[in-house]
Parts: sequence; C-alpha cells; structure tokens
Amino acid sequence: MSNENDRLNSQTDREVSSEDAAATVTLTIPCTPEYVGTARLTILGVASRMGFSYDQVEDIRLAVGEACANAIERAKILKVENPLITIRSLVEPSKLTVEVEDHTDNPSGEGIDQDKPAAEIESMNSQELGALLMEILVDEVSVEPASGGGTRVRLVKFANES
Amino acid sequence: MSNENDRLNSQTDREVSSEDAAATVTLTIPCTPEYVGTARLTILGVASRMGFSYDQVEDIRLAVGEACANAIERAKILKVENPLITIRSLVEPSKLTVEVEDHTDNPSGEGIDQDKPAAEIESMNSQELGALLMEILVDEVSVEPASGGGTRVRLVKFANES
Amino acid sequence: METTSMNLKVTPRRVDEETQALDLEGEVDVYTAPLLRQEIMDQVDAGVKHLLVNLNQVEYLDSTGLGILIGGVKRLKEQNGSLKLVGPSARITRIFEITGLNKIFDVYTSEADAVAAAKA
Amino acid sequence: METTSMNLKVTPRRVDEETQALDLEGEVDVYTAPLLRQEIMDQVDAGVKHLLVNLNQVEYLDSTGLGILIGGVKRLKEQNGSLKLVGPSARITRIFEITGLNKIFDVYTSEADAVAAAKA
Ligand SMILES: Nc1ncnc2c1ncn2[C@@H]1O[C@H](COP(=O)(O)OP(=O)(O)O)[C@@H](O)[C@H]1O
Ligand SMILES: Nc1ncnc2c1ncn2[C@@H]1O[C@H](COP(=O)(O)OP(=O)(O)O)[C@@H](O)[C@H]1O
Repeated sequence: MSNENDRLNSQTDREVSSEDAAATVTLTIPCTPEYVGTARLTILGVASRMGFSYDQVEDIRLAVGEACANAIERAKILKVENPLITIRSLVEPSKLTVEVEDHTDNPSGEGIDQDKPAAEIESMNSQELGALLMEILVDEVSVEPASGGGTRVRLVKFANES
Repeated sequence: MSNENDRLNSQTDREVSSEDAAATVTLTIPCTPEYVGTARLTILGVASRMGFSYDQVEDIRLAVGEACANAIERAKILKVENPLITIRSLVEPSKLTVEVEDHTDNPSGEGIDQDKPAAEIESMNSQELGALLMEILVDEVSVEPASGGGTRVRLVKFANES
Repeated sequence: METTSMNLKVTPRRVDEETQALDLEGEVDVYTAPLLRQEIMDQVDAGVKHLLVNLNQVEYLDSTGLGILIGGVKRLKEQNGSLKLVGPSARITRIFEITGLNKIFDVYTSEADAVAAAKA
Repeated sequence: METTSMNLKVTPRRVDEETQALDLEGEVDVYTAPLLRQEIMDQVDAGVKHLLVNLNQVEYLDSTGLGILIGGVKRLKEQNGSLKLVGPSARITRIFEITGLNKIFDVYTSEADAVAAAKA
C-alpha cells in the first residue's frame, strides 16, 4: 500500500482544461454605463477558458469595454430611447471573435494613427483614445453598419500557438 | 486655503451607486458544463450593482448555477443537439428576477421538502440537492414549461429594505 | 470584492501510512466535478483508508460537488475508513448548514484535528 | 485569478500645505469616471497646487478615465501646478506605455517620490 501511495503522490497534478469547441455566447445589456462592468465580467469568463495569458484576457476585456463605451457615447449623442448593446462572442480553437453591436447610428471617420506625437495624444478625446486602445489591444478591429441601423464593432484576438 | 482643504478632507467619501432603474440583461450560452462559470460571472455583475450583501450575491450566483446544472442534466439525458440556455435577469428596484430557460424537456416531479432527516439527505442525488439549494437560497422558485418545449426556472430575490 | 477562478486543481498529498489528502483549489461545479470524482476514485482504488479533502482554497461548491463528496463519504465508510473535510470557508460552511449536510460531513478547521479524529 | 470590484471609491487626503492626494479604489470606467472628474474639479476649485492621484488600488482604467486624467493634467498645468500619478499596477503601466500616454503623465512608484518631485 505504501507503494501505491507513492505512485499517487508522484503523479502530476490534473487540471481541467477547456475543450475549445466552437461555441457562441451572446449577451444583451442596456446601452448605459452601469452595465459595461457586467459585459466585462462575461467576457472575462469566456476568454479565461481559452488559454490566453492574464494580459491577453485583460486586453480583450478592455477592448470590449471600449467598444461598449463608444456605443454608449453614440446612443447619448443620438438620444436613442432605451438603447441596447449585444455582445456576441464566438469561441473557436484558434481565436476569439467578439462583436459589439448597438442600434444607434453608423460611425463616421477613418481608422486612427498609432504613432502620434505627445501633443496630439494629449489632444485626443476619450473616444479617439478608445479606438486607439482597441487597435492596439486586439489583433483585428473592424467597424461596419449593423443590420437595422446601428454599428457593429468586430474584435478578433488570436489564441497562442501551442 | 488650509480651511478649504480641511473642508475637503472632512467630506464623506463619495461612492458611485446604481440608479436601479428596471433593466434586462440577457445571456445565451451553450447548455454545457464549460459555460456555467460564464453565466455565474454575468449574474455576479448584475447582482453586485443592486445593494445585495456579499452572501446574498453568492446565494443568487449559486442558485443560478444550480438551475443551469439542472438544464445541462436534462439536455444530456434527452440527447438534445447543440442545446442552449438563456438566462434573463430583470433588475428592478425591489428585486432581481432571473429566468433560466432551456430548450430541453419539461421537468416532472414535485417541489422538495426542506426538513429531511440526515439519512434522506444522504440519499438525495445532486439534482435534488440542487433543487433544495435553489429553494433555500432565493425567495421564490418556480418551474414552468417554456414556449417551444423546454423548461423555465424563475428565481426571485428581494432587495434589502432600506 | 470577489476572487474568481475558472478551474479546479486537485493535488494529492500523502499525510501518513493510511491517510491521504486532496488539496483542492478553485471551483467545484458541474464542469470540474468529474475531475474530483476521478481523484477520489483513484484514492479508493489505491486502498486509502482515511481521505482528507482540503477545501481551504475552494471558493465555489455546487450540488454536483456536494453529491460527489457525499458519494465519497459513503464509499470510504463502506471500507471502514473515512472522508473528512478540512478548512471550508465561512461561505461553504453556510452551505453545509442550510442544506443539513453538516449532519453527514465530518468537518474540521485544521488538518491536524482531522488526522487526530481519524486515529481516535 | 482576478479581483473584481464593481465600483470606484475616491478618498481625498491632505498631504501638505499645497499638496492633496486622491486615493482611488476600484474601477475607473465609463460608469465611474464622472465621479473622478468631479473630485478632480473640486480640488482645482479649492485651489490645490499639486494633486497626487493614487492608482495603487485601481484594477481597471479605460479611455474615459484616461481622458479625465489628461484633462486634470492640463488644468493643473494651466495654474502652474501639477497632477502626478502614483503607484499604478504593472497592467495599468502597460496601458500608459502602449498608448504613448507615459509621455504625458508623470508617474511615480511611491508617494514620497511624487511629493519630492513636486517641490523640486
Ligand atoms: N465604434 C467605433 N469603433 C472604432 N473606431 C471608432 C468607432 N467610432 C469612432 N471610431 C473612431 O474614433 C475616432 C473618433 O471618432 P469620433 O469621435 O466620431 O470623431 P470624428 O467624427 O471627429 O472623427 C475616429 O477616428 C473613428 O474612426
Ligand atoms: N429545473 C428544476 N427546477 C427546480 N426543481 C427541479 C427542476 N428539475 C427537477 N426539479 C426537482 O428536483 C427533484 C428531483 O428531480 P428529478 O431528478 O427529476 O427526480 P424525480 O423525477 O425522481 O423526482 C424533484 O423534486 C423536482 O421537483
């Protein structure tokens, strides 16, 4: 019996790991500041299962938070009544795609430049900073009109090679 | 100026508090064990904003986890293909209502008795334990057929009087 | 306000000739419970007499996990051994109390107490 | 693996004649940023010269919060004072670096260093 116990003690610790099958998680929240924290927690739950590093999970969480903040800003400017945001996470073995869709209005403007001098960074408003953060924090950002007259921001983060 | 600073130092700390307007948060996840943790995080986000105590938030989180575990058990037994769970949280000033809806089958059986002797508790299966926990942890539990042939569990937790 | 871990880690650790500990860390839920069941079964199959399940680092325990612990208690009792729980948080102690499971589980604050009780 | 707080708490604290600290705790995001803006404005209105924003207990900072800190830096510079950041986590330091905001913010590891720099 002492031999068997030794065998048990020498076995490596087992950990549960995600099966990483393709799956979709969809969250709909009011397009208001109070609920962005809830969206970030949901994304934390989704991304944590995927073998991303701590910093990568935080990057995704912040990028999604920025996309939500943008949507809230648009809804406020356009005075949309009871606006909603839908956050759709597509989990695949190779990547996480998060679509943040609002039903406000389409954004104008171009992509933004990542190599601004300090003076220009200082004069950026927080929406521009948010767009810059999204560009830096995830691997792909695209913005397109959503069906039904809103904006869909698609964020893609690739999983680690292993 | 030193007077003004004193005034500032003596002011009570300000905290941001929720406005508690009626709002709905909807989450759809695969009806599989991997995603129950994501549902619990979302519920944590919703309930944390509502002035519940730490224990009350944990109670709601566990009750929702149990409702999801039940749905997963049913989907497994019934061999539903690509089953989903929808978790709808209705946030009102006086209470949080969480509906956990699956598209599996309707549950049979009655409500369960909270005053069992030890021998009977020992022989409960985990689904029965889960149902017992829901009954204890939230203020109201109801189970009803969902439109489209599944089960909807409705959990209600009342906010603290204040 | 809340520490969240998405996983469960189970580390077997030998205590003495006839006592084995399982150190759990994380969440025991419908996702991770099969791992706990397997680890307990491995111990039973290896002929362990007293099993201490260390809940000190467990932050979430649902009915699936409770069911597996109850099953473990029964299995070890059948072979004249014991399964004891060590160091649950206030939150998890509360779950044992409200479900009446404190009537079934032997719960100890410290591992030393649990070992002493197993030998008594 | 992650400590989450849903709120922001801002506590003003006097350091010396012309220096005031704001101790932040929690998340600075689109929801809580208006509170931070108000607290900074209150300090500016009260005529504070040097403002130290203590980020030690801040676990999340988004573009809304960054925008308000940038605004604070500008306002205090206008009145020949300063706004300095103290004790950001590795995570938040990284955010400053990748955005280039480390070129704009004066960041110090300890409050003592920030006070000394303000007097220099
Ligand atoms: N939803 C969005 N996702 C990504 N980038 C966006 C989004 N909305 C706006 N932007 C970007 O943010 C920047 C600022 O946008 P905006 O505040 O509308 O300023 P402007 O209209 O003056 O360019 C623009 O460069 C735009 O490309
Ligand atoms: N989704 C559910 N929500 C609440 N209680 C449920 C649910 N499903 C089953 N139950 C309860 O759990 C108990 C056990 O259910 P089940 O495992 O189906 O056992 P049985 O069919 O043998 O009664 C029953 O008392 C039933 O009322």
